[in-house]
Amino acid sequence: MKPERAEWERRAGERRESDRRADGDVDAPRPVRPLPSGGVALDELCRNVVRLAQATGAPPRRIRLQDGQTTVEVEWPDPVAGPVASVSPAALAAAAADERAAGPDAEAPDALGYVRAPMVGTFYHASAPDAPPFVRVGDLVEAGQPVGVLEAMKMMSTITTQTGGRVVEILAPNAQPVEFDQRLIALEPVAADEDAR
Amino acid sequence: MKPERAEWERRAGERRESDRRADGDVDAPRPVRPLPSGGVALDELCRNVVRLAQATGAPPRRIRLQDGQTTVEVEWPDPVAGPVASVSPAALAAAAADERAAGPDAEAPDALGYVRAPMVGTFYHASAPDAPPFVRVGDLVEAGQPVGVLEAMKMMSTITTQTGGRVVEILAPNAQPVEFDQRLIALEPVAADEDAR
Amino acid sequence: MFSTVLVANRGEIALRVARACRELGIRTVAVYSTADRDSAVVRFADQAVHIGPPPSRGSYLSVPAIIEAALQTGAQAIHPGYGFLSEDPDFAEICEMHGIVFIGPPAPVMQQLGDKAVARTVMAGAGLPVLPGSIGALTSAAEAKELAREVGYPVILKAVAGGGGRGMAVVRGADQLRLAYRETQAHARAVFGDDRLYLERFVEDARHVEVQVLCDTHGSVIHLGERDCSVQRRHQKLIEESPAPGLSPAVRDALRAAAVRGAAAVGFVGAGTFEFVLTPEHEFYLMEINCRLQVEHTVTELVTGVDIVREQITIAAGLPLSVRQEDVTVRGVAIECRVNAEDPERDFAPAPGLLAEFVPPGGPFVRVDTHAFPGWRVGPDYDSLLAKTSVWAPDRDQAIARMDRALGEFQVAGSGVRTTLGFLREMLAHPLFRTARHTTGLVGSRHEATGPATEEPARVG
Amino acid sequence: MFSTVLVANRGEIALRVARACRELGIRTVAVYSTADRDSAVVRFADQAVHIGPPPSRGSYLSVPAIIEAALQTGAQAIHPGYGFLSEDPDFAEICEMHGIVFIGPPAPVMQQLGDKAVARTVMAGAGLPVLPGSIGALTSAAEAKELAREVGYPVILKAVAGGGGRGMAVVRGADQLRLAYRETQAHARAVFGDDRLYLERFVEDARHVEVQVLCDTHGSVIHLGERDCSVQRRHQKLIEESPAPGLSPAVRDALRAAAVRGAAAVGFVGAGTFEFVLTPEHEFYLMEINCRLQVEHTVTELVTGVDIVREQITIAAGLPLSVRQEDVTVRGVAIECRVNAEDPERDFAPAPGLLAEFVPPGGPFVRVDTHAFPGWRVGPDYDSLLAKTSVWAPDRDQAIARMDRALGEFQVAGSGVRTTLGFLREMLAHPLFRTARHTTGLVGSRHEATGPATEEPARVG
Repeated sequence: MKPERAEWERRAGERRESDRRADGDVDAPRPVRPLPSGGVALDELCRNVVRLAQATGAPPRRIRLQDGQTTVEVEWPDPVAGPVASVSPAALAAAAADERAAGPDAEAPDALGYVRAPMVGTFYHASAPDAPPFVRVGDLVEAGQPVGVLEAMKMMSTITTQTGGRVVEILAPNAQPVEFDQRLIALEPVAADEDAR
Repeated sequence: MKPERAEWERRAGERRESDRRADGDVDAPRPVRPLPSGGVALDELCRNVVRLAQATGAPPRRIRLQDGQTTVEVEWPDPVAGPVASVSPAALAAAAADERAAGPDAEAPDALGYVRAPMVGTFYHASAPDAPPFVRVGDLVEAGQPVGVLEAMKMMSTITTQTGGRVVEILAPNAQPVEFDQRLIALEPVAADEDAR
Repeated sequence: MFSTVLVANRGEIALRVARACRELGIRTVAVYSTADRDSAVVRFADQAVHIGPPPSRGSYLSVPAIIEAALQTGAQAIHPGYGFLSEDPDFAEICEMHGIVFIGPPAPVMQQLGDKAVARTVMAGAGLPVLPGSIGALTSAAEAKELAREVGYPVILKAVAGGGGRGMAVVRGADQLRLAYRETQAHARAVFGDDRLYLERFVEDARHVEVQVLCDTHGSVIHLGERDCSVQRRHQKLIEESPAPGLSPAVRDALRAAAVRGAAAVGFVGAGTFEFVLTPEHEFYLMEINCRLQVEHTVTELVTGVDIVREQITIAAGLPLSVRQEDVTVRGVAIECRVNAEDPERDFAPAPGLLAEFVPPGGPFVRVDTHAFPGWRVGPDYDSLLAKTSVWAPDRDQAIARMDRALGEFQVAGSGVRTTLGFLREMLAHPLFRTARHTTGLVGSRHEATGPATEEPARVG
Repeated sequence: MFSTVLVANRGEIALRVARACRELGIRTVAVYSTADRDSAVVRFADQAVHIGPPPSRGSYLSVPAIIEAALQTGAQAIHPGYGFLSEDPDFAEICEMHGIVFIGPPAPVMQQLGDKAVARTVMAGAGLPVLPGSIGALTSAAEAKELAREVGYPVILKAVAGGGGRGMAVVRGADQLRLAYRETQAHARAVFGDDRLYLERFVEDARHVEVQVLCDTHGSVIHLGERDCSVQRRHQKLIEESPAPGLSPAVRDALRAAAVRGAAAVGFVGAGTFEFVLTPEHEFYLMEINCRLQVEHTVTELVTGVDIVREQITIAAGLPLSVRQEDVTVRGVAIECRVNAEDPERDFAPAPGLLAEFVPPGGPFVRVDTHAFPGWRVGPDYDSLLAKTSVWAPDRDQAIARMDRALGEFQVAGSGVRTTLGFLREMLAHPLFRTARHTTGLVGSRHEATGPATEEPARVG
C-alpha cells in the first residue's frame, strides 16, 4: 500500500511539473530551481510572462509555477470571449497543439543544442566497454559525427549529431536506459570562425 | 426528452451566469482569504499583476499564490460581464443567453431598492380580490408600509417594505407563485426633501 | 405513477433521488437554499425552487417552504432523502393534509419507531432481542442508577428522540452516571427538543450490523440482506459493506428474519433499516429502526441489483414490490467509503473550499454518488459528505483491493479542501479490517461521549 | 503472478488494464507517445516510458520501442489492449523471444484466426456454421464472379487480413463485382499490406451477435454469454448490450455452444470473441473471431460479474479460470454506449479539442470508462473514443431508461469539441431499438462500402 501511494504522489508531483512546463515556458527561460522564495519566484514568473506576452501578442490562459512549498498560478480569461480580438480560437488551438507536441524537453530555445535519443534503448558512450568514449566534454564535433551508440532489441545503432558544436555536457550516463527524445548530449554552438580553426 | 434537454441547457446557462456573479461583479481584485504574514507577498503579487495587465491588455481571471501555509487567491470577473471594449459576436451571444437564463433577479446593480419575498408562497397585490392594490407604480411608500400579501400554507402574511421610496415597478404579478428572495417590487430612492413634501 | 416528485433534500442524495425519478419518467422538482443555487441537483432537475436561506431551518427543514414549493409545482409526492425531514412524522402528516404523498413509512409508524424507548418496547413485544435496559423512558437519574446496577456496567444512555449516533453516552461506573445523565439530557434537549433518555447495557467490541427491509402496501415484507457498518468514528459511519462478513448462516438468517418480523409487526411501509449490535459471541440485539433511506443503501443495491430508491417511489405510488423474497440473491461483496471534506490531521474538522480539481474514480465495478464537480464550492453550511465511492467484487479481498484502487485514483484538490481519502485507505489496509475482525472501536473513538452539538442532523445512515 | 506488467496501449483501455493490474497488486508500466504525455494512464501507472512520437507507427505500433520499454522496466508481461498490436502474432512471438509474456492467445492461434479465409475453413471444419462462399482466398475476380453466381447475390467481399469492419464491400450484382474486387483489393493492400480477398453470401437485415469466451491453460473453455452489437455506423459499433435481446433459449444455447466448440478446436487461450451474423430467421453464421479484449467487454462484465481483464492476466500467468461454466450466471441487462468526440452534424467527423468541462454521469448502476478529464486535450492523432458509458438494470427497458438518464447528465464542453451524446440518445429512443427489432442497418449506412483508409486500426470491438 505505502509504496503505491508514495509512487502516486510522486507521479502527481511529476505531473504538476510537466503541466508547468507545458503551460508556462514557451519562450522564456525556465526559472532555475530551487527558488529562494515566493516573491522572487513570482518576480521571475511575471518578468518572463511579460516577455512571452509581448512576443506572442496574446496572453496565455493559465500559468502555474510550483517549487517545493511555493506555488504560483495565473489564469487568463478565455480569449474567445475576451478583448483579445486578434487571435482566433483555431490559432490558439494550433499553438497549444504545437506546445503539447513539443516533447518532454520542450524548453525555451536556449543557446544550447542537443543530441536526442531517436528511440527507447540503452545509451553507450563508447563502441565497446574498453574503447574510449566517442566524445568528451570540451570536444568540438561536426555535423554527422558519431557521438554514441544506442542499443535497442540487441541492435546497436550509431548516434550521430546533426549539428556541430562544442560538447558541454554528457547528459545521459553510460549504459543506462533512455526514453524517446531524451537529451543525451548538450552542445554549445561554435562561431563559424572558431569552428573553422 | 426535448423539454428535459432544453431545461438542462437552461440550467447550465444559469450556472454560468451565477458563476460569473460569484466571480465578482467588481473590477477590483478580491482577496479570498486574508493573509497572516502574507502582506508582503500580496504586495508583490499586486505589483506584478499590474505589470501583467499592462503587458497583456487584459487582467487575469484568477491568481493564486501559495507559500507554505500562506495562500493568496485573486479572481477577476469573466470579461463577458465586464466593460469590454471590442465585443465579439460570440461574447454577445453568450451574454444574451446569460440574460435569458438569468431570470428576474439577474439585473445589474442599480440605484433601485427591492421588496423581496421572505419565503416561497403566492404573492397578492391586494388584501382581497375586490380590494384596491396596496401600492401602484408611482406611489411613494414609507418604511414599514404594507405593500402586498404573501400566502403560504393557507396563511396570509402582510409584506411590508423596509425602506421608503417611489414604486417603479411591480415585478411579481398578482396571485402568482414566488420563490424565496424573489424581487416583488422595485423602489426608487427619493431624496429626503422630496420625501418630506 | 406520479408525474412529478419533489426532492426535499440536497447534496448527493437529492441527485440520487432525482436520477431514480428521471429513470421512471417522473418530472423532478429540486428545492434549494441560497447556498445550493448552483448545485448538481438544481442543474439536473426539471424544475428548481429557491426555498430559503443557507441555514437549513429556513430551507431544508422549513415545512411551509417545502409544502408551498410542492403545491406551486404540482408535485404529487415528496421524497425526503435522509436527514432533514425524512423521519419527521409531523411533516409526513402535513404532506398528507395537502394531498401530497410522503415517500416513506406512514406517519404513525414513524412516530412509534422515532421514540426509541417505545420502539424498544414494541420490538421486544414482537420477539426481537433487545438489550437489558429500561422499559420506556427514564424518569430520573436515580432510576437510571438503580437500573444500571441491575443491568450491570457499562451501560449506554440514549436520547429517546435521538438516532444517527447522536445523543448518547457510555457510562462505565456508578460514579459517572449522574453527570452523564445530566449532560446527555441537556444535549438531547438542545438538539432534539426532547430530553427524555433511556438506558441499555453497553456491549464492548461490538459490530454494527443492519438489515435492509422493503415493505409494500400489499402486505409484502422482504429483506435485501444485511450490511456491516462497524467502521465508525464517533458513531459516524465511514465504511459499510454488504453482506456482513464472517456471519454463520444461522446468525445471518436469524438477523434477517428478525428484521422482517419487526417490520411486519409495526405495519412498516417503504424502505427501512433494522440496526443491530452484534456481540463478539455473535449474539445480536436491536439498536434502532430507521424509517428512511440510508446513506449506505448503495452496497445493498450493488449486491442485490435492486434499486432501493425506485422501490421507495413505486411503493409510495401503491405498486407492489418488483421482487419477491425468493428473487433476492446476494451476489459478491460491495463496499462503500464516505469521502468527506474533512481534515483527518485536524481531528476531522470540516475543510470546505472551491474544488479546482475533482475527478472521481471510474472503471470496472465502481460507482460514485456525488453532487460535487469541478468548480463546485463545498460550503460550510451542511455536512461534509463529498462523495460516496462504492465498489463491487466477487469476494471481499477483491472488493478491498478495488476500493483501494478507486480511492487512489480519486483526485480532489482545491484551496482549503482536505478529504478523508487517505484516512479511508489506511482503514482499508488495517489488519483488523482486512480480516473482518474489526468492531466499532476500530477508529479508536468508541469510548467518547456525544459529539458536539451541531445544527445539522448527523448523516449516519 | 507477474510483479510488473507493461500496458502497450493508450486511452481508456490502457487505464482499464492498469486498473486491473493495480487491483491484482501488479506494478504497472505505461508507455506513451509524445501526444499522450499528460494522459490519464501516465498519471495512474507506477511508471511511464516515452516511446515515440504521436504517429502510432513510431510509438504504439513500434515493436522495438515497446519491447525495449518492457526490458528497461522489468515488465514480465505485456497487455496489448485492443487495436494496435493486440492481434499481431509477430509481436506475440517477439515478446516470447525476449522472455516476456504476451497477454493474449498463442501466436499460432492468432496467426490462424487472423487470416479470415483460414479461420473460416478451420471453423467450418469444427462444425461451426459459415456462410456459403470461398474456401480459402480468392485468386482472381473471375473466380469471385463464378463463386458469386453459385452463392447468389448479394455477396460480400472481405480482405483476408481485415477485420474490425474494414476492408469489405457488399456487391449486389454481377456487373459490380469486378470493380468492387479491384477496389477492395487495392484498399486491402494499402491498409493491411495483404491484398487477398474472400467472398461470402451477404445477409440483409442481419444482427451482429457475438459470444465472449475465456480459455485457460488448464483446458477450461467457457463462455460469458453473448452481446448484441447491431447498432453500427459504417461497421463501427456504437451501442452494445448483453444478453442479446429476443433470442430463443435454443438459439442462445446454440450460439454459445458453437463459440465454445470453436475455441476448443483451435486451442484458444485467453479472452476471445466469436462474432456471428444473425439472420431475420435467427439462423447464425460465424463472421470472424477476435483474439483480444473487445471495447464492449464491459457489458459482459456487468451481467456476469466476471472481470475479463483480470482473467486475461491470471490466465497468462498460468492460473486456472476463477469461474467454472456453471458459476456463470447472466443477471439483468447491460448496455454500453460509445461516446465519441465526433460531430454527428458533419458526418461524424472527429471533433477534437480541449475539454473545458467534463463531468461523466454517476449514481446507481452506471459505469464510465474514460481517459478524459477536465483539461485533457482530445487530440487528432488517434481514434475519437472519449468515454464508454455502461449501465446495468434488471431488464432492458430499465436499462435503456437508465442509459438515457446517464447520457443526459454527461457534460462535455470545450472549444471545437462535439460528441455523439445526442445521437446516441436518438438511437436509444428509436422504436426499432426500443423493441429490439433493429439490425445493423439501423443507422442507415449498412450499404456503404469500405470507409476511408485511415492510419489507425478501427476499434470496432
